Amino acid sequence: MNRLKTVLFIMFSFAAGGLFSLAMGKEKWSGVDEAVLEKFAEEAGRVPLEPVFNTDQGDLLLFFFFLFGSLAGFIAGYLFRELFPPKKEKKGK
Amino acid sequence: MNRLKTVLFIMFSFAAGGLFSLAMGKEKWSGVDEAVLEKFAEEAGRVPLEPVFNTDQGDLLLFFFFLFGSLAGFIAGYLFRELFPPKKEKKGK
Amino acid sequence: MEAVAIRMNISLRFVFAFLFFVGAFYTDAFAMHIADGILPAGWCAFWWVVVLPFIVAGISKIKNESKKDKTFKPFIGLIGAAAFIISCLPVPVPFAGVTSHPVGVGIAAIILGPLIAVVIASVTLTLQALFLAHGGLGTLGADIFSMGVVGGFLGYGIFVAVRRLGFSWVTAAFLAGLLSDWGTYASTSALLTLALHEVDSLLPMFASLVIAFSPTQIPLGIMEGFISAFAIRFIKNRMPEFSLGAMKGKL
Amino acid sequence: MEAVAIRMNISLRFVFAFLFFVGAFYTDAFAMHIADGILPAGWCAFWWVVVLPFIVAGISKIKNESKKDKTFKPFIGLIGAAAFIISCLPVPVPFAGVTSHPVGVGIAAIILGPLIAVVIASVTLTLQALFLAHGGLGTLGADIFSMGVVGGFLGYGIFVAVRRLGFSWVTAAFLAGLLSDWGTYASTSALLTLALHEVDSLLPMFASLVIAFSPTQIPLGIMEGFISAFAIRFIKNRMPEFSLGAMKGKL
Repeated sequence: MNRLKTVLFIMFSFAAGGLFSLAMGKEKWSGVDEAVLEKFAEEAGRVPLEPVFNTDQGDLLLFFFFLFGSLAGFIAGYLFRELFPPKKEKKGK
Repeated sequence: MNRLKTVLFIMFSFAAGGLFSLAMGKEKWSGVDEAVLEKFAEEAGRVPLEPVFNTDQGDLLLFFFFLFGSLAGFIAGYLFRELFPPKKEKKGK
Repeated sequence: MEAVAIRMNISLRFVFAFLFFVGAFYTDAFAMHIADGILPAGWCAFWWVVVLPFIVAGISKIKNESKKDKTFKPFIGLIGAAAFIISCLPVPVPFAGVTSHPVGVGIAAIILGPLIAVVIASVTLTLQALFLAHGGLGTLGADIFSMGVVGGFLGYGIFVAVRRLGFSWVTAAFLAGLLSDWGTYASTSALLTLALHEVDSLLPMFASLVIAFSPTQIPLGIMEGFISAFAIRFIKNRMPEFSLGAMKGKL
Repeated sequence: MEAVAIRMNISLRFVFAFLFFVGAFYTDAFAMHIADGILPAGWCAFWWVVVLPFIVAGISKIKNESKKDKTFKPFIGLIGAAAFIISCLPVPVPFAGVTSHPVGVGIAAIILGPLIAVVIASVTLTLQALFLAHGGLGTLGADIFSMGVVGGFLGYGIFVAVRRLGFSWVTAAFLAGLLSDWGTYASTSALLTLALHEVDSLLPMFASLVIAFSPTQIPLGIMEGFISAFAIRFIKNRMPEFSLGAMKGKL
């Protein structure tokens, strides 16, 4: 019962977040950097430039996020196995 | 010289791809699934529904792609180290 | 000699460039993720029914094989994770101006056999439908059929056949990777055509679909061929005793 | 007892909910990635000059330490990859309706020391600026200052201080993770205020920035505290002899 309440609360809080950002006229779950710093910078008369390589086009950003995520994960997993090998006593039994 | 040509050719081919998709009135580097299947399905009178959990909102999709990429990469790296441990002969030298 | 090679190289490039331009102009490219709502409910159910026995057989195969061989489970994890990563990547394709996905299922079928490749494809496609906004739950059966069953069995079959014909491991792996990719996308085209064609335009629609995905899938299929060849060569070098999937016994 | 705990739990939730709503209403949230064009060129150069000695010292420290300890290099790789993953994740924050990034630098500073944390932050932020459309190259100095120098030294200092006061490893790690996150975002706010304030509104602008990022960074900072505590407890359990960074010697 209590677990159900927690799950409902979490679902509600995310839904509220999404609806709230929509109500404020922002894109749902927009990143804090872009949408926000741009607004703020414009108030101060500064215009953010495009990145050197603008990867924020279509699914290109998904490609780079996924590629870098999987590479970093691979490195982390490989070195984790090297530094923390599974205890052999447990496996032997 | 030949390497420079290759690099230039690759850069040109990607730039051409991006400009070409823009010229065709599509979003640059859009994913083949969404933009296209939707058009095609509409011709046949079928309307694609939203995903069950619509994660394609703001940076939410980046979050899931990065999370799943790094998890899968971690698993792959961990098991890779287990199945293919570095050769000790080479390391000894 | 070298000048000729370079010239051939350049003309090959222009052939590819031309193909991409024509393909991208003709219509947009297609992928193996069919979203919910695109297939009629009857077809969704049909492909679920077709696909279910393969999944059940694959799961029971995993249970049996993992008792025999201790390296089997970690290999399923490694190849499953790798296939997931490969099939999630929205690779930007030069000239086409769109991103498309490799399938990664050919290599899984070579190393673990086609039934287990179906299970890996099912898990991958389910995660993509639930969390990555690619594909749908009703159309999951159709997507599993294209990527898992067609891609998996085609990759496995091509590998075995090319090996039996006496070609090298690397050649067999390259062709298996290449044709499992193309087979998957051809299957998706066929599924769509069957479900959505008007009565008199079955073949033209299939042809237009095949032409539509060639700008992205010709280069991506070749890429998958190389990935697959590289992986098999790596396994043969580092683990000469390896004997699972299509690499079992004398093959 | 349990009823009281649940009631406290519920009221805590409403306090948080209220904070998020107020914060999100006041203005949008901010992050540590300042894009090119936002800071004037003079400030960009200034932060590059400030940050450069830290990077140089960090690199030479990596060279020296890796000669002494064989596990040092793999630890840099592991912690570097982990910090990269943590700081790239655009975590959706409930109630705020936006995504924001943890920093991951506190844990790097505890395990490897603050100078090496600066190097890790530099590599991470450079990759993000080049390929992930987060931050810029001119503003990289400012971003490295906030995340690497402030986040790293704050995390390290807090950990050492809390340990010296006699608290547990886990408590020290939690506070270091929490405050390195908050410190990073406070530093970004200060940088922006210094560069962009109108003459008479230095403190109000800083305060409005701090309020603006509290809806995302209060929960994310707490999350980073838990991640950091969990990691340190794991290392102490699995590798009791571990002695690098802030975990060296008697601490």
